[in-house]
Amino acid sequence: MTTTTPAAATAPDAAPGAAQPATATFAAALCAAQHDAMRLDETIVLLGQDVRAGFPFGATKGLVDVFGPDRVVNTPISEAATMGCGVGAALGGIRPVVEVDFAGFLLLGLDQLVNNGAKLRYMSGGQASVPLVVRVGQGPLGSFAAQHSQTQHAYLAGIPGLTVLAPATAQQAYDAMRWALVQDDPVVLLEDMRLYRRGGPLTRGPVPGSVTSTVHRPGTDLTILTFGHGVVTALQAAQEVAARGIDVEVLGLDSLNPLDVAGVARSVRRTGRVLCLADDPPLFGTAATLSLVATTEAHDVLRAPVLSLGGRAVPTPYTPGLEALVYPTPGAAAEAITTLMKWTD
Amino acid sequence: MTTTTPAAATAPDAAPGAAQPATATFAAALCAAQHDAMRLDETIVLLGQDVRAGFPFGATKGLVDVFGPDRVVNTPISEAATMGCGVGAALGGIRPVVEVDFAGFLLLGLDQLVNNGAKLRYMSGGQASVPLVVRVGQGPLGSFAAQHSQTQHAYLAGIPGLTVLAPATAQQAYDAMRWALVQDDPVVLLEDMRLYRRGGPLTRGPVPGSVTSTVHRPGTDLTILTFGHGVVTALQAAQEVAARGIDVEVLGLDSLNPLDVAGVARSVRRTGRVLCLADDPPLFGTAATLSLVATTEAHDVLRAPVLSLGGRAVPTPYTPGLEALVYPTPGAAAEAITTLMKWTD
Amino acid sequence: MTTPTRPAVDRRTAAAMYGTMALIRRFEQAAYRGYEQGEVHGTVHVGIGQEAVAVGMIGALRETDSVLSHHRGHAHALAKGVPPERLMAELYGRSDGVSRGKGGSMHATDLRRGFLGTMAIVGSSIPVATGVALANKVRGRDDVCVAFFGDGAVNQGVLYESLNLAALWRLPVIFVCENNSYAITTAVGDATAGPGVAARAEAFGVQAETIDGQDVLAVREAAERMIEGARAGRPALVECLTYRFMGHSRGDPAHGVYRDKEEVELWQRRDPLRVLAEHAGLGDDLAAELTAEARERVRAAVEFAGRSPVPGPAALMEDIVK
Amino acid sequence: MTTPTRPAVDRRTAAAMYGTMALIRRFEQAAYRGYEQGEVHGTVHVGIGQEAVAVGMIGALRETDSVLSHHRGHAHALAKGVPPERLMAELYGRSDGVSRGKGGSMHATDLRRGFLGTMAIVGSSIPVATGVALANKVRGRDDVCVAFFGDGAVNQGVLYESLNLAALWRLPVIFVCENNSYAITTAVGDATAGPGVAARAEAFGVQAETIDGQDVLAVREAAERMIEGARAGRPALVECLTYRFMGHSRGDPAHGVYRDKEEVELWQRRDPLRVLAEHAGLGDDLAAELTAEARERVRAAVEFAGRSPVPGPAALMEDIVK
Ligand SMILES: Cc1ncc(C[n+]2csc(CCOP(=O)(O)OP(=O)(O)O)c2C)c(N)n1
Ligand SMILES: Cc1ncc(C[n+]2csc(CCOP(=O)(O)OP(=O)(O)O)c2C)c(N)n1
Ligand SMILES: [Mg+2]
Ligand SMILES: [Mg+2]
Repeated sequence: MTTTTPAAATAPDAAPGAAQPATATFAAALCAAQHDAMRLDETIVLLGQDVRAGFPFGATKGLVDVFGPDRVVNTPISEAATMGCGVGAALGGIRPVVEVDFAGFLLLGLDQLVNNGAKLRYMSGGQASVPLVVRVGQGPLGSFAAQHSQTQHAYLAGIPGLTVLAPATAQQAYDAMRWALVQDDPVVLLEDMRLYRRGGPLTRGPVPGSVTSTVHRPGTDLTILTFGHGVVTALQAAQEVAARGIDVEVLGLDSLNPLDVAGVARSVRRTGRVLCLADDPPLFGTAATLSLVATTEAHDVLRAPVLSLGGRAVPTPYTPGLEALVYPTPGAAAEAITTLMKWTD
Repeated sequence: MTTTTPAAATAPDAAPGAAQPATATFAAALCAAQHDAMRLDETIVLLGQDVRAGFPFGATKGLVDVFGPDRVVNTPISEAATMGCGVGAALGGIRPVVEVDFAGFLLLGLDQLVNNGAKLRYMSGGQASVPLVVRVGQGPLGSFAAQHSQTQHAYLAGIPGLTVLAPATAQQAYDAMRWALVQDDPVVLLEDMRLYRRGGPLTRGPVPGSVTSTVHRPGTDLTILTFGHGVVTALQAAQEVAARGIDVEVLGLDSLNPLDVAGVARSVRRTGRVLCLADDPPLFGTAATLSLVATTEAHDVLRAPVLSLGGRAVPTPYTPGLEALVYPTPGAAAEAITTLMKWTD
Repeated sequence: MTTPTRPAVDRRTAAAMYGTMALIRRFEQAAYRGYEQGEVHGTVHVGIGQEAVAVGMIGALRETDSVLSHHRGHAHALAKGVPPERLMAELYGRSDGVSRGKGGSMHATDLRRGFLGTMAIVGSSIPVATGVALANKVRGRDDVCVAFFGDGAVNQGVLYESLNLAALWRLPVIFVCENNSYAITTAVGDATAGPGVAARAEAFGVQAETIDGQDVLAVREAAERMIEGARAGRPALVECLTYRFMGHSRGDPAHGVYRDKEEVELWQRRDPLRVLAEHAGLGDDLAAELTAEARERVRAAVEFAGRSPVPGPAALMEDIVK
Repeated sequence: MTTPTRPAVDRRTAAAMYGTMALIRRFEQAAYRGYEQGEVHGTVHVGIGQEAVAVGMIGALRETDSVLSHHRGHAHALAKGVPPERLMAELYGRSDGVSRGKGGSMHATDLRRGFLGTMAIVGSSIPVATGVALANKVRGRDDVCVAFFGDGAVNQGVLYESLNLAALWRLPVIFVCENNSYAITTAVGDATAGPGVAARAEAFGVQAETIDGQDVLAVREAAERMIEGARAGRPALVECLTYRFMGHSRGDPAHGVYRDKEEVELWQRRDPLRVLAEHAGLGDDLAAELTAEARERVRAAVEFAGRSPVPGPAALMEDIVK
């Protein structure tokens, strides 16, 4: 950290002067959210590798020009200490945002996040506040191979004390980040790397009151429960089957912990058919939990058993042809929808 | 590592000269298994903190006297390097057993285990063998508080490339360890700390051909799917309801990855009622997956929806009265059984 | 090891230090008894013999400075001003415990007194303290944060990552290694290669020294220097040579397996209470008076803890998030 | 930085080194082109300018010695004898790739040639190499294992944990830091406090030196000394000062944002191929001949890779466990 004073305020690429509502990529929306929050809260500090340059996805690009190097801090490649430092800085009264570019690197900082970040409030009997935000790039990016293509949704969502968000659109990314930056406890933003360059409408609005779930597409015949990039897949599948007269509802879980159980119940009790869609394998993955919730909440009205569609249980291969076989496609989702619609016990 | 030659062969506390079948604690059975395997395979080396003293649970006690300090190696408190060293040693042609006393410490070595250990074979197109065995103490031990009371079953079982075992008895601990020590790929033994001092019959037999699942108690009315210490809870619950004429089958999943789906199907299709029992919370925990498997395999014959009973979603509190509320008790399991037996949709 | 010029200490300061060390000593004896009686649960790590490190170092801090501790942390808590009765109630798992009975000995916390927490993952308090120092710097405060850890923690990589960050960012943080010669049964020499943790710290750009951890005046003198430096952006590491007179934790005998009686007795002759009494010429009467005072405070603490109610079931799901 | 007495090198050895460096250079140029053409996928990190480190170090190894590499690893693979056509096929994601197309540039592996793997988690190859050395020792072999890593990895704690283990257990392992001044956009000085990685290693009981990584003869000389020491149980670390002439990975320009053109050009004048040709007096003809040979081998490799079939779907679930 240098002690240079911030450069004159110039806006990040992302947005500032833009008319509202505007359009932005998912990455730019994250950048805009950090920008807008940092303007309002002087204690927000970004920590991460090459965050000043905004490498590699542009989610912090230009922020150093606005807020200076004391608030946009390049860290050495020291994931464990950086995460611990984030926990400590939060405990010490500021709001750090720790960036972890690829989920595989998170494992190096997991002890600090899970053993300290998530537990300090409880272990201290409520005294300690750890308003830490952790951003983690999840999922495949396209031939980045096994160490750079991982999802940790299910594990993180199962850690009591961590709030875990999985936005699906630019607007949700913005909202999730703004919301996270006013919480008193650690929040993990799981950012699907396939979404970074996707554009969408963006209103740089006020901080949302909560982050729960979103009906991306209302429907009557069947509910797809999903999150993050799964929403993209689900919407494509829904479109595909709409031609055949099947009316699919796509419910995105913007928050995985806490999980909007009531929202899930509302949807699945209405449609009576459920497809759980995730990138990790069904066994020990996120789909298992979505399935459990749907079954528990609606077993008495389900018209077919809940179906789970997830990734294959394999370290992600490098070569594109094999990688394409790992993650659920809109086609596979459409097929599962067909199966569910035809169901008779 | 010193270069002292091994002391004259004397047996560990655990067992050697004992008549067969004998009785042993879970910890002593693990010690006996390591002993018996090390006798047969000179390349087995134990790595861990205070393993020479057998601290804290006695699972390596006395082995240094038999095999010497070059094969029973005290490590510094360096979980990351120790795990990486275990991966490398396995890659280099020996069989390391890495001991991690409490699950909370595993997070420090997780990068090496998950990013390298589990993936090297796949990333190398099948060339690399990593015959690493990792022993991890799981679960609560009794007022050890949040950092020392964790379970990681669901996360680890979801890592492709890792075999994950969860023995429930001394015999299973012995068998699991012997089996693990002849595999070509990494195996994680999840040892519930509440089991270490429990005794049970032990036959120091040959290496089992496989580790799958065990019917600990056959029954006709209902299946409890569980593993590790859950078996103890389940058997007590089964006993409790037996007085009321309910005949419970307890199926222990000795291996969580791979999961014995056929074994689960056989049992649940026969009984038609299922209780999934685990120490972690149902959402994002092990019970969700067991529930998914049971539902998928038997939805057409289930007489009631699958019930899941897990721990509370809270960092484990220190004070005994609160800690007792976290983990499922035999009483809670018995209640769930009652609910299932009364079920009419 | 640096041989410090021992600072002149006034009788009053010396007496206060002696009193705090006596309090810690009595407190830990009572905690150990509490464990044997089933009132303290799980496990307990006492640091009897190591009191001078906590008292010398923390005594030099301001109230607004902060401390992060590890599994052997009662001394740090008490030296930072955590009321003994609240700490004992925590060990008893009671509602009046500083952490409401949810943390226990390994996670006692008292934010109001700048005792920011106790972390039982070896080495884990180190980057957290570094982060607290970062927050202090960002907020423009010149408070320092002190991380305590044992010789066992010096082989956790996160220490070196943290030293690097502290030096790079000129953070007001002090790393205190309580080298008591063992990590459970493992002697320092069997775990730590090279010239030692002080030399290691220097190689990361952090000034460091090794001092006599049995001499509270030596610790205090080093502390004052280092704290002044840290406030000015020069982080520091100090290795205090000390010894635990008892076993690692409940059940572990003081000697027999990994160290012999003679070694323990040798160190006991350098009991920090005795060393201070001699150096400062306190006199038997004053020492006895301070000891009696400590005994009385601990008696009251035990009584308080015993009377405090256990938390009711509603407490279980409180305090997870705000 | 140690100034070595440059060893006399016979013309034949020099020519072989030049040839390997030329092969690596051409290979990486082709790989980069392959990326631009959509034949190489995901990302690609080329180490053009850094060839002397791999060739000098690995050239001094025996066939049974082994190497672990990192994200910028083509040079290590080729220097260890991995056939260029098999490596290129891996980058192309084809069945004849050394890792059957499953690993790609970041995870090429060739066990038969002692190229034990490529790890893309920064710092992650270091403890693995330490473990391989442990296995060598347990098996009574005097083979060494070499871990390569960048300047960015020197702030990963696991390096220091590993140095400590290596020194403590006297393991036959060599740690090679390729200090090319940057980790992506971050200059060494902005990431690494203190006197540098060599001094850090010494503080962990591992002998270390810093050498000119552009001079393959200097690297070779240091390598021979260190390998001899490592075989005898004296692990070592060597920091090689070098420079990548191109950007960090595909898309990153060679200069403009975090470093300027002048700096790049300054280093380019110390191109390892040119430095060797001059020091060893190879002569233009021989250099041209070796270059042509390398070009031809790479051309053949590209052709081989292009012809190799993509893996069929059955390969997906193979190789997870045996
Ligand atoms: C990461 C981690 N590994 C292992 C342990 C188990 N453990 C608890 S205390 C201890 C020894 C610590 O020794 P040292 O740091 O010297 O402190 P001391 O106990 O001597 O005060 C160990 C290994 C732990 N708590 N955390
Ligand atoms: C643990 C981890 N953190 C971050 C990254 C992302 N990353 C890839 S290469 C790199 C820079 C590495 O720099 P250096 O070690 O100097 O090697 P160079 O690229 O210069 O060869 C980073 C940060 C990673 N792969 N692994
Ligand atoms: Mg110690
Ligand atoms: Mg570099």
